Amino acid sequence: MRQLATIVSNRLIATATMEMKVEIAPQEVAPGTFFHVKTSELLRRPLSVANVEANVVTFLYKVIGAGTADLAARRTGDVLDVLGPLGNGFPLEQTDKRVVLVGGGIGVPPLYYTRRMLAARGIETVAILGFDTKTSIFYEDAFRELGETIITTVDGTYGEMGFVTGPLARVDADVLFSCGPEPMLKAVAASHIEERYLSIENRMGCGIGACFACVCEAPGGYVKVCSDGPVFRAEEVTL
Amino acid sequence: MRQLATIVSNRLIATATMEMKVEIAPQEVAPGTFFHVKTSELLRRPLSVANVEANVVTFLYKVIGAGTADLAARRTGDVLDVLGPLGNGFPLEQTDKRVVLVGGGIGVPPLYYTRRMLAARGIETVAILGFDTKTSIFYEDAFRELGETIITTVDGTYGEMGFVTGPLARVDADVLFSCGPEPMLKAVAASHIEERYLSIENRMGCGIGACFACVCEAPGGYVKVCSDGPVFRAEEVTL
Amino acid sequence: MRLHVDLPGLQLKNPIMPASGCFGFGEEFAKLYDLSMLGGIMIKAATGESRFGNGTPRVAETAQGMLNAIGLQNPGVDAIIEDKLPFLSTFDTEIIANVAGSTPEEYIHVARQMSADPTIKALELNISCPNVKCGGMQFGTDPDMAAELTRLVKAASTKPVYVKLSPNVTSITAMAKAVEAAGADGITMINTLVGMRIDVTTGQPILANRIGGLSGPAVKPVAIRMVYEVAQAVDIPIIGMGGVRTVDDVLEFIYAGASAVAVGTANFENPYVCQEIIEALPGRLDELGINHILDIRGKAYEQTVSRA
Amino acid sequence: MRLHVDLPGLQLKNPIMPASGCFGFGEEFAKLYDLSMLGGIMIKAATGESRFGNGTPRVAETAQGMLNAIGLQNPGVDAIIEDKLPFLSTFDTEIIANVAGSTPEEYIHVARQMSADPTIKALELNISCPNVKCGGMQFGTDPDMAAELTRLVKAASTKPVYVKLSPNVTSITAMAKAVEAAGADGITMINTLVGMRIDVTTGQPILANRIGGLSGPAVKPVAIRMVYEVAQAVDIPIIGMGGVRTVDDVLEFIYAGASAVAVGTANFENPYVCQEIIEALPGRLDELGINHILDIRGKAYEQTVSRA
Ligand SMILES: Cc1cc2nc3c(=O)[nH]c(=O)nc-3n(C[C@H](O)[C@H](O)[C@H](O)COP(=O)(O)OP(=O)(O)OC[C@H]3O[C@@H](n4cnc5c(N)ncnc54)[C@H](O)[C@@H]3O)c2cc1C
Ligand SMILES: Cc1cc2nc3c(=O)[nH]c(=O)nc-3n(C[C@H](O)[C@H](O)[C@H](O)COP(=O)(O)OP(=O)(O)OC[C@H]3O[C@@H](n4cnc5c(N)ncnc54)[C@H](O)[C@@H]3O)c2cc1C
Ligand SMILES: Cc1cc2nc3c(=O)[nH]c(=O)nc-3n(C[C@H](O)[C@H](O)[C@H](O)COP(=O)(O)O)c2cc1C
Ligand SMILES: Cc1cc2nc3c(=O)[nH]c(=O)nc-3n(C[C@H](O)[C@H](O)[C@H](O)COP(=O)(O)O)c2cc1C
Ligand code: FES
Ligand code: FES
Repeated sequence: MRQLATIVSNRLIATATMEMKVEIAPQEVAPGTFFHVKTSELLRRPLSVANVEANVVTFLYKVIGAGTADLAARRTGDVLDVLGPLGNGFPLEQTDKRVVLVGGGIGVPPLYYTRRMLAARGIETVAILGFDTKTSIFYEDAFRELGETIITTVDGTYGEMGFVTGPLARVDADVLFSCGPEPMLKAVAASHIEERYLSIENRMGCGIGACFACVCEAPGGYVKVCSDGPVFRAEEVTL
Repeated sequence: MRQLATIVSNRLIATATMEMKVEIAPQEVAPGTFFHVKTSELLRRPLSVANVEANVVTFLYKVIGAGTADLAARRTGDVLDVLGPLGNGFPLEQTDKRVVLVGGGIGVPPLYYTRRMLAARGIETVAILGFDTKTSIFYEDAFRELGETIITTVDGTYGEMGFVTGPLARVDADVLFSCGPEPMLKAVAASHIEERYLSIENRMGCGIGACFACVCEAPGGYVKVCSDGPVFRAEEVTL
Repeated sequence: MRLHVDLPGLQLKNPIMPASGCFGFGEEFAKLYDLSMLGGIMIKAATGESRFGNGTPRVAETAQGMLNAIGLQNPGVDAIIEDKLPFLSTFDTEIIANVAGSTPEEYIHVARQMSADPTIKALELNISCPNVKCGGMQFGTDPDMAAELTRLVKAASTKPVYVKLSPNVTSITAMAKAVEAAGADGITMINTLVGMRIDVTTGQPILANRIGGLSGPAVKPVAIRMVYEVAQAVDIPIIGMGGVRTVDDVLEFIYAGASAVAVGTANFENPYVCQEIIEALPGRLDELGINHILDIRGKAYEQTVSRA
Repeated sequence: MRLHVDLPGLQLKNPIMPASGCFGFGEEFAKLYDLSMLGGIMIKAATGESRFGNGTPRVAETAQGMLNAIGLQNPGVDAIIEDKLPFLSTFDTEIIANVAGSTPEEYIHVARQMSADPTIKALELNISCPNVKCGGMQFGTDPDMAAELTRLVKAASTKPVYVKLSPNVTSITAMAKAVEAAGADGITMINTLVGMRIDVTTGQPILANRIGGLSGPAVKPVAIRMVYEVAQAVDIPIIGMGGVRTVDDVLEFIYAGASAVAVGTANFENPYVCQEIIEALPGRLDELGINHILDIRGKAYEQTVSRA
């Protein structure tokens, strides 16, 4: 579960946004799961799986603080201590349903791998990706290759101006997969789509379910984001 | 005084012993002075100047703990935050005297640059260098190029078996320059050479004379190793 | 046998155990390595009823440390006994129950239930949790209250009782002596230091609970000093903790006077850390010329070395 | 003017000053930058007579912290007044004298001499130095003794007196209230946490003094929490310190309730750190939309934000 992954590449792809590819041991990695990554800092940093090709996992991450700044300084050939894949991802058994993917900012990464896996199963998807501004956008072409892709920017510098909820209201789909900041998740959780799956973020300690740092209120009591999630049905969590 | 020095090379030259060359801004660097080097750890690490060629300073350092391990992992092109040169070095105005240099282990580095500077002034020197064992020896050829060089090893695997004090007893000189572990310094401080200069090590805080961490007892009271030294006349300090 | 440590109620095959609250009830770590290799396991705090704990964020990182304010989330003593202890009983290691509460009655109830279960070999009396409004800390910072609670729990328990001390006190030795006099069989120390971090973009504390408990390498020097003081003040054994992450940290605690060591926060950084320390111990003892690990216990104060 | 802070006796052009013992008497740092840019300077502790201090090693590194046991080495109050203050008086910055001693009489003597010198704008009463056998810590951990000493020094001093609190206490607010009631004009906090490190190759403490004071980023969460508590308990201003190394650390202390901030250990890591923080402050205030730095003082407790 813990392994030393060799960095294949690590490059800037948008404002303060890096793409890192690391080579791991051969194993199954489900879309929507994450790795808990050791940096210069004490606690590990959770990063979603943005893609997997052969044994190479892609992370797309925003440089926020000391941990991600340390990652951004790593070079090809450096070795990264990663724990994972962890958690439970998006359900892929949507064979005869129409799926809409809704991502906001740094919540976009897990949706790329998810869309690829859905496409591999012949499932058609629409993606709605929200960013702050034009220079924050990443992976647009990669998403377009896999189907209809609607981009929104808060400041209107690219695509539709506004939030993802605008285009989402017009979309006709049975299932929604979403990842992004909490206000966005709250909005999409209230949308008209019948089956809604949300990937939740929370500050973590262990990342494996032992410390109760990452709990999220739930109708029946609580859930642990790291081991019960990070993906939940909207009804399973109280945002 | 503080500057970002670019690493030109950083390589293993003997057991757990590294040679690092860094490029600094053009400036005077006297033999026997040191730089206070920032590593991954909180406090800086004092490292003697082992050589200067043009704007390139050489450090020779033993990997002891976290700070030097971090240095050992740096690569060419990386940038190092160094403060210096600091302290007062060996007096070079020995024009008509015979100088013996006595170094032990990781006390050898400052003596190399010192010997080069003495040689540049036409002063003949004898060097006695003590190591634990054959694989710990470094810079032997470089020293030999500059004059008579006697090597001792504690286990007799190379050169004379025993301590530097053996050959030192046979040497005829007016001035002694020494750097090495405390027991060795105590021994050479008691030697027959008339004028004895010792380079002292002590745990440091600031490195510039402000915190009183590095004091050493002295006949008159105390001295600060970082700013009054690290080089002292044997009479100036109580070892 | 050079790692074997005998303590009241506990036959530790080695002196390494995960600290309470940092290892849950072992289930997650059991997927990573065989828990039977551990000297013991200090399980998560139990209260009388189930508790949800504090709001989130519950953790905040600091320089080589972390703050936590979990707030004693746990399913309650009965659910733990029913759902968690059977699994733990399948491992060949000593299980220590961490006993918490808001009132003396709740502590007594939990202690009675826990000590009655054959899987539990000893109790750890948590009088020092800084993250709950009632109970916890108050008992842990006043020697008289700590002594009284120790007496009550000792009377209710059929198993040895270790009292877990809070470092947030003026005199740690006064606390230790008080609980020793009240009948404690051992001391575990230290719990977390009370701390806070503020998010400068909001001006508000990061933790929902505002304050939290500081743990990790940052606190180790305080823990070592306190163990060193307490070991000289009491005759009961000490299980030391606070910032342990390497085999040398373990030795530091034992030199300071501890008989065994618990590992908390380091399990988050490296979930294999206890296993790795246990595997590294014999080799490190060889290097340092130490025969039995307890040969060095308290040597930091027993043997005085002359200094320049 | 957005950085200007007015405190009893001190007109600080900005709220940044080096902490006592980490900046000597300014001579070394004056070679690196113009000391007139500093809000103030807290000079090294003065005692009645010159002191040599403890044996070496006097410092030991810890995870993001350091232990020191300098032992109040200083040339004595008269020599400081004669040899050090004239140089410091050439800078346009506020000089604060750190007053130490082993007996109340010594404290009074030092306070009287120091406060009589026009270069000194305020006294910092060091009742909390953990590294000396007599005096220091005892005064700093007992509210009654702290209050009594404060009263005596206040009576002897013609300048405002700031009392420096020790974090090694059960109740920091009790200490703060006691010295406030005794007439303290302000509080400076925190001094160091008592800690120890043991060298596993010798089994002995690294510091010759065995124990030492922990400082640096490791202690910042404890310092922030204590400032946050004390600011709500007293009406006199607080100069906060403990682990400050960045401009955001400064803001954290002010959000917690401090009116100014001192920088200690970070001067060793980066001797230009005070200068750099002062230069970075206006830009950071702009980014965060803060007009005057004291607009955010205490906002961590004054303004309560709703949480999910
Ligand atoms: C399941 C999961 C998947 C994630 N996937 C991605 C991803 O693919 N790409 C990406 O850019 N980010 C992702 N994040 C957020 C990412 O973990 C944080 O941005 C990162 O931890 C920040 O670390 P830092 O040291 O740079 O920031 P700091 O703010 O200095 O971190 C301080 C502490 O806060 C925690 N923290 C800060 N922000 C967050 C956050 N949003 N969520 C959880 N913890 C946080 C850090 O882990 C650390 O413990 C994910 C978070 C979760 C929970
Ligand atoms: C003036 C001076 C010049 C030096 N020049 C050299 C040199 O050229 N080459 C070389 O290999 N070493 C030299 N040293 C020793 C070198 O500074 C230490 O080996 C180094 O600091 C160890 O750091 P660490 O993190 O690897 O070890 P750790 O043991 O982890 O360090 C912990 C702390 O102890 C201090 N420390 C440990 N050993 C020493 C020591 N011997 N002297 C001073 N502080 C110590 C460290 O600086 C640090 O603060 C010199 C020391 C001094 C005082
Ligand atoms: C997330 C977390 C939860 C904890 N929960 C408990 C607990 O339930 N009971 C208890 O006695 N101590 C608890 N502690 C304290 C630890 O057991 C330990 O005393 C402390 O963290 C110091 O050790 P460390 O630095 O190795 O983590 C907890 C610590 C952490 C970090
Ligand atoms: C080497 C050193 C010497 C100190 N000397 C004194 C002193 O003489 N008087 C005093 O009141 N505090 C002294 N202190 C404590 C600092 O002033 C400060 O309170 C403490 O270090 C916390 O701040 P920091 O984490 O920024 O260092 C000293 C600290 C260090 C590290
Ligand atoms: S992070 Fe520890 S339980 Fe989720
Ligand atoms: S290291 Fe600070 S005075 Fe020498």
